This record gives sequence, structure tokens and C-alpha cells, in this order.
Amino acid sequence: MSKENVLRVSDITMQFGGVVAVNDLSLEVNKGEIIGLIGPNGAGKTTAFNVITGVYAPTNGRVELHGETIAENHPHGKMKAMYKGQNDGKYTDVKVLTPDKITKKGIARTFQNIRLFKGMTVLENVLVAMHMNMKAGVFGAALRFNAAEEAKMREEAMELLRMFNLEENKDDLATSLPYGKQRHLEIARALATKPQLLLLDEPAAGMNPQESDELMRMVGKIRDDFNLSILMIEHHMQVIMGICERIYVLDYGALIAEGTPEEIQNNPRVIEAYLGVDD
Amino acid sequence: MTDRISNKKNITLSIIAIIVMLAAIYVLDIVIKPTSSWSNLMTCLEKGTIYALVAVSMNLLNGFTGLFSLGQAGFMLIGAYAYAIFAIAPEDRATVYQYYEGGGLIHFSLPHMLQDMMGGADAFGGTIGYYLGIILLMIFAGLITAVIAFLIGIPVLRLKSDYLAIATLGFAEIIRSFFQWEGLGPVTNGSNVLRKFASYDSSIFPVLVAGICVAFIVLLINSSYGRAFKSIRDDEIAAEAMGVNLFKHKELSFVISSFFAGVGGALLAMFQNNINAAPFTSNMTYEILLIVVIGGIGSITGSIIGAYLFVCCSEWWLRGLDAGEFLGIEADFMSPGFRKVVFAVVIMCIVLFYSRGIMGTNEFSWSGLFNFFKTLPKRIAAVPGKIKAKFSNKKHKKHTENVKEAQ
Amino acid sequence: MKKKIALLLALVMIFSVFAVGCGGGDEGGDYAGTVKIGVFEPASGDNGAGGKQETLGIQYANYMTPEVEINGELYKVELEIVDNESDNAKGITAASNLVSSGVSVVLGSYGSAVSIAAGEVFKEAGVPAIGVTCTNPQVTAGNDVYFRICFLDPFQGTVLANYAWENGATKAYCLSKLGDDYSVGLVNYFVQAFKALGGEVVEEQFPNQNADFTSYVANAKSNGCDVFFAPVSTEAAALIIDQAAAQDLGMPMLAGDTWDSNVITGAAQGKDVEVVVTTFYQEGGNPEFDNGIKAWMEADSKMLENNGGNTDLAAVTAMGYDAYYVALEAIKTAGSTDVADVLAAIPDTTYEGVCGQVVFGENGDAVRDTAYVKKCNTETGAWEFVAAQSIK
Amino acid sequence: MEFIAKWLPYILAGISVGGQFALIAIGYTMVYGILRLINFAHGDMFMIAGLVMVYMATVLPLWVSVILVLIITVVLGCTIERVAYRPLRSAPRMSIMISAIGVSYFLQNMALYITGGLTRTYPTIDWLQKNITIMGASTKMVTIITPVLTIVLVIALVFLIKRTKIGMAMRAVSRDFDTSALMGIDINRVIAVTFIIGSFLAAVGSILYFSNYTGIMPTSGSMPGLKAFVAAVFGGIGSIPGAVVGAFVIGICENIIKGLGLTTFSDAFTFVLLIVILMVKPTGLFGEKNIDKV
Repeated sequence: MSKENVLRVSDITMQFGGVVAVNDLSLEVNKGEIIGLIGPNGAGKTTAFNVITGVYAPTNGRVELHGETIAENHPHGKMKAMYKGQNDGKYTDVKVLTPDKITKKGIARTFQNIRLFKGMTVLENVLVAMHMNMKAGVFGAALRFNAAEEAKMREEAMELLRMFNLEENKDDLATSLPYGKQRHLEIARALATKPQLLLLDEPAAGMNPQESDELMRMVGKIRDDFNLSILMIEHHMQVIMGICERIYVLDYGALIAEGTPEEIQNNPRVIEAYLGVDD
Repeated sequence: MTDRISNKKNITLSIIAIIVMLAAIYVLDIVIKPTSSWSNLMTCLEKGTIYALVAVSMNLLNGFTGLFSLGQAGFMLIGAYAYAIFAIAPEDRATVYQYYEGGGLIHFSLPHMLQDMMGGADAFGGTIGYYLGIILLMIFAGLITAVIAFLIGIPVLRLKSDYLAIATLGFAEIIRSFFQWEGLGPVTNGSNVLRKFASYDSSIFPVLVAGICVAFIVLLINSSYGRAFKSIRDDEIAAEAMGVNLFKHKELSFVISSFFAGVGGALLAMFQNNINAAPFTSNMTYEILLIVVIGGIGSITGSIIGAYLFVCCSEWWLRGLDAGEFLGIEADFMSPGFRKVVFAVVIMCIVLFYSRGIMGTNEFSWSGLFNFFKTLPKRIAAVPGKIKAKFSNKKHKKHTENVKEAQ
Repeated sequence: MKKKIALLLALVMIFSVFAVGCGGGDEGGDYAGTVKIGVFEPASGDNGAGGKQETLGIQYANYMTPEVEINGELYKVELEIVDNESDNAKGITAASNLVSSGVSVVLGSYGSAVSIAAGEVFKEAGVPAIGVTCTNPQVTAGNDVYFRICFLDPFQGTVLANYAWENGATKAYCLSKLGDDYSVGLVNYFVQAFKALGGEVVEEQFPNQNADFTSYVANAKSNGCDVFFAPVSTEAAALIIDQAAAQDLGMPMLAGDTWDSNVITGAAQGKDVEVVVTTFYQEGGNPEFDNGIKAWMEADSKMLENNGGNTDLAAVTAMGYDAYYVALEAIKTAGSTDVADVLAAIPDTTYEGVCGQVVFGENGDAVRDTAYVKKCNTETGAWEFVAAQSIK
Repeated sequence: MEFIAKWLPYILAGISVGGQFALIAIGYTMVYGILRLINFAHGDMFMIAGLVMVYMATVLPLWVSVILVLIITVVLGCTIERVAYRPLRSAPRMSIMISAIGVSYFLQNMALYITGGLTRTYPTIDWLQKNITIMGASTKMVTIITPVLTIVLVIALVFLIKRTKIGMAMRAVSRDFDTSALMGIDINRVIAVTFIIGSFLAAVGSILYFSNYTGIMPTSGSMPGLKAFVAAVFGGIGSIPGAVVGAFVIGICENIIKGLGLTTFSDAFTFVLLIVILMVKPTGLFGEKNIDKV
């Protein structure tokens, strides 16, 4: 059963100066999948997310969404001499879309250290994410010629909030929410961009077991309701093992294992990376 | 927030308030003669209105889009010149451009031209034409400013916070020296004063123009674009991840803000009846910035209140500090310049201890105003109690702290 | 803490409104009333020093004659002094302040730019103004309420050009300040006259707040000029003289009436420079006035400070003194303190002042045909009379 | 030879003013390096140092005044830091910059009040203002002293930063503010020392500058201040040698532009240079790149 491919990351290397943060990473996400990305602290997981979403241009490699290249680079300029990774010469294009363009193409994300819009209400936070799909121009919007469109946007945003039990908080400042709800709001906001692929960066961080269980159910529901694929970084093993169909394991920037939750749990290299080995 | 007033009632109240205010200004404008001691009121009203518009436009950038730009004076300068150059009656050109042969290069004035076309100075149509010319020219001044801001924005808006501040400051200085350049003399009159250009007669004109401009900005801020601006202010990276095109929206905010700064500059030119490039220094930008800070960064209402307070204090209420007599107190140390020292101290206090300014990020609302007055007697009644509480030792305070900790 | 400061601030503002609203109102005992004369002069900014000296003359005149007889009744004369900060924009509000305080006539300002800028305010309000030493023609041109008692730049520029030419100069270096109508205007008329005589000129301008005149002096030298014409404010002038001495300028420095000030003599004293100016008044022209005002200044340390710390008389002080009496004459002629009456009376007013006779001619400008040329004695730091020049 | 005779005065003036800008620029670059703050009040402090000298010299002997000026300026610098910047250490960068602008506004208005808005003449320091002749160009002694003194002070400062314990702490704080605090470095002390050095150099610069251009106005500090800041950006903010090189470049270029007769644009040039450098190489000549962490 060959599934429709959504995201393909090929041979990504991200090098900052002389430091290699991600080394030759390749991974794939297919339609409807929930994929886990795990690894010890500093393994380069968030950096990989940043490359996929266009925050960083990769030093080498290619990122494709639905077969369309959204980022491609090869070591050039100053980096040519400093490059420490592999596959030098495999890629020739230099193309890097900015994060907003990538979001427009259908990748949405949440952040590890919650990045809500502090000075805005819960509802406004969600509405911002719908802005890019708005048709009205500045004058149209300012002079309220788009009243119908705006009303529809608000209705959709309210629906999302309702789904995450945030509708009573709609006029509160986003930062006044309790921690768990802020995480939920981040997800709601990401969904408001109408993505095909959702990247969740440690959505269960700081949650108690009960909350993470709920989150787990929620992630599955999101996948089904919105008909999208999910790639998530997580440290809570029971969350990851519970819902992910496949898991990628990173250590020191490089991929050390890939497979189903069972395979990963029994992989010696993964155990070594997590526990360390006594010499 | 306790008493919510319905939307419909809000609008009715606002419309009534606007009509009453305009009527009051109209009456005051007729009643108060320039030689009356109350003419200060009209001066402050006009100048305060113009500063309010400029401060609001700066707030759009600094407070709502989070772009720390210090180019406001430069943009006002462009607006003022773009207006003035095309509004000097041909017959006055020779005296204004006195150092240039034939009264400079440009030989028409839009307001005067339209006035003549529509029936001359004495006819009602002529007056309409005259004002139409003024308004068209003001829009033109705003557009020119916006175009220049657009060009400046392309390189500058890629810079972050303080680098952006210093680069816009630099551009403002470049603009200023450009307008003073002798080479442009036949157009800009070099570094010399431009004057005798068309201007408004009634104080109601700047109030109306600025009111419409501010209303547009308020509508913009409350629109989807306004939300996008605010998201950039709060978190650029998150905003970009939510599909907000940073450069496009920064440029948009920069251009719109500059448009209104340009219109404000044109109004300032009319208010002063003459204009030259020298006073448009970074100090003018700082003054506007301080108005925004006094009012509250991120509050339109605050900027407006701040502008009137600033203008009234510096032009009217605190003048006594310079003249040696203030509030009935006479002292030798109150000599010229003392007013500004007091003023600077007050501003520093606001910056340091009251950094939210007068309004914080709140806006005016009728319910807020009603609540303020409704609770006022209660709060005044509570003052003696509060003072008593303050004096009844810190023991009490300590106690409450302990309670808090226990919780 | 914050709340308290805010409260305090609010209280101060509220009280100040009252203070402004309730100010004034005391009338002198023996007088039928008061007549207010507005003094529109800079006390700070670029022209602050000169403005203070001009104000000094007005204050001395007021001290000598603090009352005026109108229709047989004695009125007290009060000076209403505002600081226009040598700034066009601030000058406007200062002018409207003056207008709103109910003055019958305004004197000033030192520095033509501010006078031109504020002229519109006086015109709108119909308040007559008498320019004391603002020499730019645009001050009175097209403005029916502005008069002036000094000579004009076309005249002064020609006198200076003639002087330079007669003393063998063929190439003049002209320096003016950006946006300053006085220096730009005077340089303009000087250049016209000097070119007409067959001379050559090099023109340059320096920006506001400039303190570094090294390159301007160097430019004058490297262009082979033989006279350095810089009719700028005394502030800049002191720096220019200092720099000229440091770089050994080697040509005479020429300027207009602003340089006739003890700031200049102070700067030039003990330095190897040659400074020549044209001016309205020569110290010693009226010993009674000279001695009187000197004694008055010496008695009041504040006045002495306003004059720059010594009793050397500036021509603008004498002009200020005359202007006050011209205003009094006009009020007497008008027989009323109303602005419209005073305005109507001014054109026909004549007065014999310490700086010569004041008769208003075309455009409301005084008819004047003489300028005094003075040279600075760098050893004693005093002005020496060279010649009284007139044209035609 | 004729070429030299024509341009030497401009270059001499450029080197002299460049050295004076350099002394101010160091204060900017060090404060920015550590606090990430454009200290808008720095130029005004330089002006206040000049005014202090004016008023001191009327009652005290010159050498006492010079010493007192240095001390008072340092105290003023520290006071400003303590009162206006330290309470805002955790506030957004915009607030602290606004506070700096507020301090600048205050100092200027204070100066306006004290001087009554009149230009004050700097006292004559005979030794500095003595006329000398170099290759046919006559100039003041201060023109020669400035670059020499600047270089000596910069070498001393670089030594201090590279070799002493406090210097090491300063480098650490400029590299990573929060981590240094965790490592037990007394941040407040480091910042205070930075302001002491910055103010001291500004005071020295003020003595040299005003000996050359002897009039002090309340606004005398703002232009040199801005230009010195541009010099710091040009050289790469945080880099002391960079600031010095930048200052000399600006000083010399500006005077050459004036020599070409484009005096209207001499100030604008500085800002054009600023914008060009920000566009082309925002880190300046010797600066290091910072990466925003997501």
C-alpha cells in the first residue's frame, strides 16, 4: 500500500559556522501519518523543524512538500571550505522559501517554547493565522468592505476555539491562560492556517500524565478531523509510543534509527543514545 | 467592564460627541479673537491636533507593528514641502523665491488655480475650489511621502530594532540636507523659508482632517491587517510561521504611517504659515516619540491625549515657569528654560516609573468613561482610608504577605 | 508610587490651568491704565546673545521712560517679553502668545528669519510690529503691519561690497548659514554688488549646529580669496574667528551688523585677525546715552550678564533703545492703545534717535542712507571707527 | 606638492576630529557591546563635560578643573546608568532606548537652562591651543595631540580588556549576558566599569574637541554623538579598534567632502555611510555575527 507522500526531507545538513547541528537527515511523512521525531536534548530536532519551516536555510539538502521543492541548498560561498557534512555536490539549486510562504503552502507548526502573541487576545491569535488567506486588500479591510469575509473568519476561529475548549477565554489575553491551555491555543492557531502537515514541537512538555493522555487523544482526533499528517517532537515516551506510526531517532544531529515504536524500543543504538554506555 | 453598553448606543453616543465637539470648536473659533488671552486655546487645539495625528501615525509603527523607527521628522518634512511648493500663489513666487531668478521653477498653485476656475476668491464656488485644492495637495503630499518611504523601506526594514532606529534617523537627516541643498533651490527655495502658501482659515479644518486620518488608522488597526501588524510586534518568528509576510506587512505599515506623517507635515506647514527644513531634526522625532510614550505605546487614545497634554504644557500651561511666576509662586530660579527642565523631569519619571503611560494599551470606550465617573466618588471616599492604611505601619503589609506565602 | 506621581502630575496641570486663567489684573495706582509693548526677541538659540543685547536697549528705554501720556492721561508702559528661541517654528507660538497678551505694538526681532516667519501672525491679528535690526527686505515686503527702523540688506550688502572692492579685494569668500534668512540674504546682496563691481566670489553654506569651521577657512585660503565675508550669528562668528587665527587666514574678515558685538571683539582680542563690520551706531555718538546705559548695566548684574559680562555697547542695543521711543511716539500720535489706531499712526511717526532720524518710507522701512564701518582693534578688543559710508 | 598643500589642512582636521570622535565612539561601542543599548545620552554627556569645564575654569585653576571634569563626567555617567538604565534591565529594548532618549532630552534642556541658551566659550588651554605649522599648514597643537593621545588610550584600554580580570568579565558579559550572570560575574559591576571607561574617554574627548572648536551649545553633543555612533557601527559594534578606525574614516572623509565644496552634504555623508554599511555588512568591519535563537 503505497501512501501519498506529503513531506520528503533529503540529505539535510545544517551547519552553523563550524558546528553541525543536523547531519545528513532524510525523512518522509505520508498522508495521514503521525510521525515521531525523538532524540536526546541537543540532538538537532528543533533545528530540523526550523529547516523544514524555512526559518533556517539548510546548508545542504532538499525539502519537498507534495513533490514541490520548498528548500534546497548546497554549500557555497564561505561555507564551501568549511563544510563538514556529506553529499556535497548532490544538489545544485539554491532555493529557500521564507517561513510565511511555506506556511501558505501547507505546513504549520507549534513552538517548543510557546510563542503566542502576547499583546493579543485568544481569538485574535487564531485570527492572525487566517490573515494570509484573506482576499481583501488594506483599504477593503480597513474600510470594512470585507465584513462578510471577516464574519466568516471569526466563525471559523470560534469553531476551532470551541474544539479546544477555549471559547470562554476568547477575549482573554493569550498569555493570561494557564500553561496547558496555551499549548492548546498554539495548536488551534497552527490549524487555523489550514495545513496539510502539522509540526508539533514538544506539545506535551510540562504536562502531567493525565493531560498528556488527553493530548494524545486530541492529536489523533486532529489528524482524523482535519485530514492531515503530523510530525511531532516529543520527550514523553508514552505519548510518542502510543500514537506514532513511525519514529525517527536523532542523536548528535544524525539519524540513528527509524521504524515502528516496537522496533525503536528494542533498538540498541537508541537505548545507548538515551542511557549512555559505561566504558 | 462591569457595565457594557450596547454597540448601537456606543455609536449614537460617539456621533453626538463628535457633533458637539465640532460645534464647540466652530463656535470657539468665531468667538476667540487672536488678541484674546484665550487664543492660546485655539493655538494648542490646532497644534495639538496636528501632533496627535503625527503621534498616532508613529504609534502605528512603533506601538502596533513594533518597528522602532525614528524617521518621523523626515517624513513630515517631505509632506510639508510637497504641500508648500505647489500651494504658493504665482504672484507671490517672486518674493518667496527671492534669491532665485524668476521666482523659481514652479509657477502654479493648485488651490489658487482651482479657486480661479470655480469662480474666484469672493464666490462660494471659489472657496470650495480653494479647499478642494488644499485637500488634493495634502493627499499628494501624503502620497509623495509614502512613495519615498516605500523606497527607504526596501533596504531599511530588513534591519532589526535599534539598527532600524538609527538607520531611519539617518535617512531623516539625509532627507533634511537634501531639501536644504542649493542645487534644488529653484524648487525647494534652498534652505530658505517657504511661505505665503494657501492655508486654512478655520480651526475646524485641521481637526476634521486629522480626525478622518486617525479614524482610518483606528479602523486599520482593528482590521485583519492590524492584527497582522500586532503579531509582528509580539513575535516576528511566530508571525512568519503563521503565514504573515513580514516584509510586506512591515513595508505596508511603514508606508501608511509615512503617508499620515506627510499629511501631518502638510498640516503643520499650514498651521505655521511658513516652513523650512532646519527645525525637522531628530529632536522633533524625539518629541513625538515622547508623546507616544506619555500616552502609552500601543494606545491611539493615549497618543491623542499625550499630544494635547504635551502641546498645552509646552506652549501654554508651563510658560509661567519661564517667566518667573507659576501658580502664584515667584522665584528667581524660574528663568527661561526652566519649563523644559521640569518637563524633561516629568517625562523621565513617566518613562521610569510609569512606563505604560497614561493609557497603557487601553483605548477609550464609553463604558470605561462611565465606569470611571461612576466609581469616582467611591474611590475618592476611599482615599482617606487608603492614606490611613499607608500610615498604619507596614505591619499590616507584612501580614498580608505572610498570608500570601502560606497560600 | 506610580499612582502618586501621576496624581501629582494631574494636580500640577489642573492648577496651572487656573493659574493661567487667573493671572494678571493689577493696575498701577496713579496711572489711567497700562499699555503693553511686546518684545519679540530671542533669548536662547543661535541669536540669543544678540537678542538679549537688543532687549537690553528696550529695557533701558523702559527704565528711563516707564510711562506715556495718551490724550492727557498718564499710562504705565509694561514690557511683555517673550523668547522666540531663534527658531521659526517656536517663534510662531511665541508671537501668538504675545498677540494674545494684549500688546499694542511689538518690537523685534533680532534675526530676520524669525521676523519673516512671525510676520504672518501679527498680520492676521492686526498687531503692528516694528523691526529693530532685521535687515532682510522680506520682513516688511507684503506685510502691512511690519515696519522697521534699520537699513536693509541691499543697502548694507552694497556698502560692504564697495568697501571690499575699494580696499583692493577682487575675490571674495562668502559664508552663510543654511536656512538663515539674514546671512543668506546679506550674502546674496553682497554677491550681486560685488559681481557688479567686477569681483569674483566663492559661496559656501554651513549647516545648523556646525562647530567645525576648519574646512571653510581652508577653502577660502585654497581658493585664493582676498576677503572673507561671513555675516553670520555671533555664535558661529566666534568659532570662525578662532579657526581663522589658528589657520592663519591672512585676509580681512568682513561682516554685517550682527558682528558689531562684544562677543566678536572678545573672540578677536589677542589674535592675528582683521575684522571689519558695518553697523547702525558708533559708540560715542551720543555720550549721554552711552554713559547712562553703562551705569544702568553696572548697577544690575543680571543686565550686565545679558550684555555678555562687560559694558561694551552693541549697536543693536542702541537700536532697541530707539525702537522703544518710536513705539511710544506712535502710541502718543494714535492717542489710544488700540492696535488698529497704533498701526495707523506708525507711518507718520518720526523720531530723532541716538542712531539717527527715523522716518518711515516705502514698505514701512525707515529711510536710512548711512552705515558706519568699524574695525576691531585686536590689541585692546575695542571697535575703531573707520568711516561712515553711504551710497548714491 | 601643491596637492599636499591644498589637502593637508583638511586631512589634519579630519585626523583631529576623527580622534575626538573615536574617544566618544568607544563609549558607544562598549555600552552597546554589553547592554545592547544605543546610549543616546552619550553625546550629551560629552557636551555636559564641556560645560562643566567652562564653569569650573572660571573659579578654579585649569589643571584642577581638568581633573574635576574627568571625575564629574565619570560620576555623571554612572549616575545615569544607575538611575535611568539599571531599573529597566529586564524591560524590552525599546523602553530602555526610550529612556536613553529621555536622558538626552533632559541633559540638553538642563544645559539650555543653565547656559540660558547662549553659546559658552571654552576656556583656553594654552598648551593645546598653541599654533603650530606642519609642512606649511598652520593649525592648533590639539590637532597633533589628539590622534597620539587617542592611540595611547586605546592601547591601554585594549590591554585592560585583554589582560585584566575585569576585562575578561567584560568580554564574557558581552558574549552572553545571562550565562555570565549565572557564572557568578557581578553584572552590575561590569556595567558600571563600562560606563566609567566610556564617560572618562568622553570627557577626554570633550577637552580635546572643545579646545579645537571652542563654542558649546546645549545641542553641541548630539551631532558628534551620532557621528561617533555611526563610527562604532562602521567598525563593527562591540569592537574597540573598529570604532577607532571608523571614527578616523568618518572624520577624514567628512573634511574631504567639505574640501570638495559639498558642505551641505557633509553631515548627510555620515548617514549615507551608515546605511551603506548596514545594508552591505551589518556587522561592520570587525564585528561578529549574532544568530537569533528560535
